Amino acid sequence: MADLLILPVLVPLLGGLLATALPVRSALVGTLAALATSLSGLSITLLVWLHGDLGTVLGGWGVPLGIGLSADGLSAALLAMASLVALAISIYAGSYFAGSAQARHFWPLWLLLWSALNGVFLAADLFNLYVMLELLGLSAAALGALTGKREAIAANLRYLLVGLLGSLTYLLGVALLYTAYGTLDIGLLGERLGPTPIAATALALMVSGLALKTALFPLHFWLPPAHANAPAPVSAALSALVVKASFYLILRLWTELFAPITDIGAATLLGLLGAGAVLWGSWRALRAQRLKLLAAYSTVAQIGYLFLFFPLLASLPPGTARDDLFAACVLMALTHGFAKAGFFLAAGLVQQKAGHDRISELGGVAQRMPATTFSIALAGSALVGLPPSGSFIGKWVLMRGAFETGQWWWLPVTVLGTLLAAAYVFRVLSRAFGLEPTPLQFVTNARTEIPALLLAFASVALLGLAAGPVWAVLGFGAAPA
Amino acid sequence: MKRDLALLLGILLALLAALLLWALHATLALEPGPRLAELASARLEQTGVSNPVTAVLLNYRAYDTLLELAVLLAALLGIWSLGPAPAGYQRSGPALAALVDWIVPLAILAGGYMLWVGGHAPGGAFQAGALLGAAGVILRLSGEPSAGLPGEPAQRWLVVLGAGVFALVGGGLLASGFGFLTYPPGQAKWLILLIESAATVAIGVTLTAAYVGGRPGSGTAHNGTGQSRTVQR
Amino acid sequence: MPTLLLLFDLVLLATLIVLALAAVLSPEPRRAVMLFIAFGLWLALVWARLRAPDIALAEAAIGAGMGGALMLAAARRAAHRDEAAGRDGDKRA
Amino acid sequence: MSAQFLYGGAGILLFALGLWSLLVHEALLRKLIAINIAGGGVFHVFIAIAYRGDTAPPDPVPHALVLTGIVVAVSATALVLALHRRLEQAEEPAADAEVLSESASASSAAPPPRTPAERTPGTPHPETPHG
Amino acid sequence: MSQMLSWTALLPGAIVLSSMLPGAFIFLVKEESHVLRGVLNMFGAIIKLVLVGTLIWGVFLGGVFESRLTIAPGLDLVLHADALSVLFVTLSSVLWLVTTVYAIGYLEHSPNRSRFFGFFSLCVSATVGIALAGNLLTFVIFYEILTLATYPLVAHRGTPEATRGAKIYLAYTMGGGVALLVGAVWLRALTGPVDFVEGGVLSGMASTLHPQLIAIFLLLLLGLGVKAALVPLHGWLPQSMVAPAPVSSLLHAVAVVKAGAFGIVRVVYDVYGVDFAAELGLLIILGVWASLTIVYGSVKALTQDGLKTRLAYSTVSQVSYIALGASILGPVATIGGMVHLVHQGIMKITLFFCAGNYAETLGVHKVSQMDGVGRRMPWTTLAFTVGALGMIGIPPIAGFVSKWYLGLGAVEAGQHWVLLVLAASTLLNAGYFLPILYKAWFRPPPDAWPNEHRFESRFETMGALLWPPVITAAFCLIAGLLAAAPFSPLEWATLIARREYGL
Repeated sequence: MADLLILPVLVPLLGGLLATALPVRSALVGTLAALATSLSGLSITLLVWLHGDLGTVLGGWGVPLGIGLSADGLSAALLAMASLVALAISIYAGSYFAGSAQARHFWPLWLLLWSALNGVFLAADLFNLYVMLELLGLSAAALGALTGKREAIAANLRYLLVGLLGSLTYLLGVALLYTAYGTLDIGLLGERLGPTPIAATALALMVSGLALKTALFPLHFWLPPAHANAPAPVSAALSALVVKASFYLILRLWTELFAPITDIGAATLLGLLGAGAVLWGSWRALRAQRLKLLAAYSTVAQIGYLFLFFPLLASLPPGTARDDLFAACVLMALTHGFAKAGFFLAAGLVQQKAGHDRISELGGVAQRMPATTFSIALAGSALVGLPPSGSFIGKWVLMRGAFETGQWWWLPVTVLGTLLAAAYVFRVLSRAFGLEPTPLQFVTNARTEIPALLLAFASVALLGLAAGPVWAVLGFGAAPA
Repeated sequence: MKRDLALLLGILLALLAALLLWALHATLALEPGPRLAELASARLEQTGVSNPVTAVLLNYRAYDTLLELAVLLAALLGIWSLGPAPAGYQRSGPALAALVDWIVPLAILAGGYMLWVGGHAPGGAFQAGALLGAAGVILRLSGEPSAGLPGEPAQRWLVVLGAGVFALVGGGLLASGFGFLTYPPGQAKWLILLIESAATVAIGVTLTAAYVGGRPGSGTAHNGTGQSRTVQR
Repeated sequence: MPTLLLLFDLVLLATLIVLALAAVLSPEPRRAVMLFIAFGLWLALVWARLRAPDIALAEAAIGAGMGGALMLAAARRAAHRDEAAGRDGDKRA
Repeated sequence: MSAQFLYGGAGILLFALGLWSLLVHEALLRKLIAINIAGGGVFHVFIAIAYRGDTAPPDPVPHALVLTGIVVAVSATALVLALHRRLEQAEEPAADAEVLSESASASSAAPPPRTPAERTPGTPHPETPHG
Repeated sequence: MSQMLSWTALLPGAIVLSSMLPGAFIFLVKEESHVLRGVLNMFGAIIKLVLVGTLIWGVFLGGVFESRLTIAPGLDLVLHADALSVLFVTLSSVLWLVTTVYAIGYLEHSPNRSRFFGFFSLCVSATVGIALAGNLLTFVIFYEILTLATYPLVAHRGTPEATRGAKIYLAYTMGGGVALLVGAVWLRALTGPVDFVEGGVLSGMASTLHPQLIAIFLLLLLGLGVKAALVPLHGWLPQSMVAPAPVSSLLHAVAVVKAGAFGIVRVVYDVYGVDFAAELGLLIILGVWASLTIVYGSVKALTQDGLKTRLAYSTVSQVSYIALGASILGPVATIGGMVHLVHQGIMKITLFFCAGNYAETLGVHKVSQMDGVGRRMPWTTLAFTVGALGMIGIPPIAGFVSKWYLGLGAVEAGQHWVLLVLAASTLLNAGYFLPILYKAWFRPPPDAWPNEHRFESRFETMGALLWPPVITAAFCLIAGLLAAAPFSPLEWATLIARREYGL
């Protein structure tokens, strides 16, 4: 049964190859492959939920030689989010690119990106992760430059260079680990790794490389132009999924592989960078003139929130309190995934209809598309962290953790971040209450508005009121904290 | 200002390098042992090839190689999505044309040999593919705008061939119960050869198409700005 | 480590570092790419010395070869534009 | 095994040199060369630690990794160069129109519009790429 | 929800959903299908009333009604119906039915009605959720949803003033919401899950934690004070009078403002416990702050020419009676505070309905334009008079009952200064209501009204606009006259007080 682990990577890869070979029918092939991929991803999540962690080694050569695949609670949760979000993006893209020449270029690259994404979540081998990250970075940059506009190409050129630098730094860390411990498998390394100077150096290199790729605060400069100038479905995928892959790796390496050497000092450094990201990202989002630039800076801020969990996790002994914090961190990552994808898809519709996305002149268009504006409202409330969204539960547990561990200084950061986020979300929403004529009906174009609405709704109602499954999948059970 | 910023960076990176060197030295001093060398060569004969690197590439860590072909394809798709190919080069003079008529077939032949020898001696799919790519580059430089590449449909199928065969073989093995990319004992050699030859052709076409640098569009390509560029000197 | 072999290794590596420095420091695009190709080939030589023939071949063919060819085309375009800019009296490098 | 350290050390120096050049130089081509040199450095570290003296056969696993790395590096280089060429083309009309206005200098494509605030002060980070 | 889903576990959830689901469907209703929208609205309102009726009967008999949804381990969404929550649920359900009828009439030809009624229903669901919340987390969740649902209503008209008013409203309530959140999380970190229990949860806490508990109380009070319009935090209330009349009447007289007051009552009685709060000296802080607001609100109301703004400042002062009632230690004052929660609601909604009628029928927005309104619209002005006199506290209208019990409770608790506050505010109430009544009844009407609409109905204005204020005015009279009857607000408040104090 563990052999099925390869499917979420193999199916989109084959789909991508077929879409390349048959450009005329790339949309059809793409949509079918998207359906199959999300089904395979969700089935893996289901298997992990029912039977616990899955692991296999490809090629039948055993761990040190062969490449291992593993799916535990964390990867299963992110795999499920990625499957659902990517499926919604695919349906949206079907109509967004309908009839445009870009469609034949979009689908193959999109399926390769999806295959790499699933590969990152399932990989258990450090070098395999390097190749996955490269495939992810390359296809994301190529997709970002699809519009062909000057700003998009310049932004994606810089994104590609930054991605290469990040991957090389990560690879040097892997080289040092292989030098010292002679294996690339995460499981084996975890057993052999001890608090030696080489391990600390490798940790520093790998985490800084990945931090560059996940746009953690001082290294975030490349993200806003790249995500704001990409086509709507691509920027949704970039912000909701691609950035999450690097964060997922940092979380896994930090809490599992490098557990023996990650101490409170290093974790607090990450926390401080996260706090900087929250404040700087929210401030820039408030001042952004374009809707998609606002969403991109909001991503920088939301990634900051995720890093606030590191110092709290480092200061708590393993137990239900620490499990709750870990699950809350995963919940916030999932909610941001759904909400940001919904927000970008809706923003793309507004841009497509208005011809621009300058916030100050969006009033009329927003009012004529009630479903889209409603998605922006729902997704916005999830980004701010207002109840009943999943990020509200995440922030509740984050603040509780801050109180319980006595690290109260994370509270003003969270509070200020929430207020700034409320300011920039409602700056957009207040445009939707102008003196425009009443819209005739709620949904104007079902095939694009429904995915955005469902994504936003999932981040608010689904994760807000039923976050139990996240704890269950992570195997923390229902022990009342 | 530029000058001392560069200097500051230099000092910082020198410190980083020193730190890394010290860490490397500390590790190597502990004699960390043969790592995977012994294990790889010990089970070499079960892999169906005698060249250890090819064994690792196509048997132990075949998954990496499959993804690497996908990376190559992603790069080419990115190049194709950016626009039509720039104008070709000036028709070469008689001397170069004659040289090209000799070198290109030779390169293709050498590529084939490189592919075959890869099983038991240094060589393999990537080096062979690179030689085919070199042949394409030479054709392109000698004034052949299509660099020896077929029309768009054929190019698309060829480019997809490498990763396609690899994934289909893997999927087939998975479906027939062996597990993804777990070669049955007897057929490892032939399956690897099949995958390698498909990969060689795919890599050759991909590298050449990358060098051409644009969508295999209709007729002589002119650059994005619409007017046909004068042929580059 | 016999001193002769050590000396050989040192010369090999020194040339490698010098080639890299030259490639990095030369402002003129075409010259930089040429030096980079030389660096790639020399790196292949070093790896042959380290008994990694397959990889030396691959580096020479793909790294220095294909990579170098791609960069050469870009360098030539950059050089053309520099000359065009040079003609118009704008001396920016 | 001083040979492993000697060559590994050279690899690390190359990586540092590449990183320095990437952060300092503006021109895209020089950045690309810098990244390839840094990549070469990392691969060189792998090959150095795979070397086990003249007698024992070297460790094939890092060799395979480096081969994969080289192919990945060249495909990334190809994509970067294609993006750069497309960026130059996008600037081309500006250059043609230059006869009218002296503002756009043809020699170096104007860096994409970047508000000064976007440059995070103090921290070194790769410059904007232009020809 | 593993145990058998008995109907007692479903009822609270059903009450919240009975307005949320129709609301969700109303969003999707096309703009021009009025009938469908009207049916959905009325269907939701009536279903809710029926459910609330059964709830009243059940709670009266001592039944336990609790819906518990486990969001995540340790985080439960709990809807628990106790005596206090039933009081507020009944108030909001009854008044929601009346206001829906009024709103359908009021918004006859205005745009964006699907959007309006959708958010209107969400609002009431949030209010009912606040009323039924069983623990602090659920309370905070519904408290924030109320903010989100009311913002579009305040900004409904789309005029620049509406947007500005909504922005101010949002700034206040978002700040308050965050303060409440931090306080709730801090309390949760100290004491574990905070369920509302009659008589309070925190009485047993170690004395070392007392400074933290006081800080938490101030934070919670800050958060709740925004919606309860305590003095420095009341700025949003007059600004959001730009909203349409149904919004001002239901939300800013009943739902939003009462949510804040209700929250204060919950925190004092069911989290800290009255005795423990008195021990910590929190009641003094609350009492002084409430008194300040009462006086300040009345004084500001004197000088307001806009009718709705004057009523807004009157609300600011009246709501603090409830806080005042909670801050006096003793069952009688508690009864006074609780019963005022209902009485103020029905009186203030009558006044806002009448204000809406004047604006809609005669175009009268200012007090100075109200000369001779009584002659032109006798029934509406009669209802206005009943509401105004009730506010002043003239028997036999409901307002008198609550002021009487408040005064009695203050005397019993020995806090005589409260009598002074009550007397002063009564005088001030008279000061800003009697001139209106005098102008309305005894001054000759102007020759032409600013913006008169002739409705084809037999009465002075459209039926849907006239009957709601008359009905609520009748409620005021009944609540006053038949205060001692079973199931009257006073009796129910006595039941609450008895259960809170464990008599």
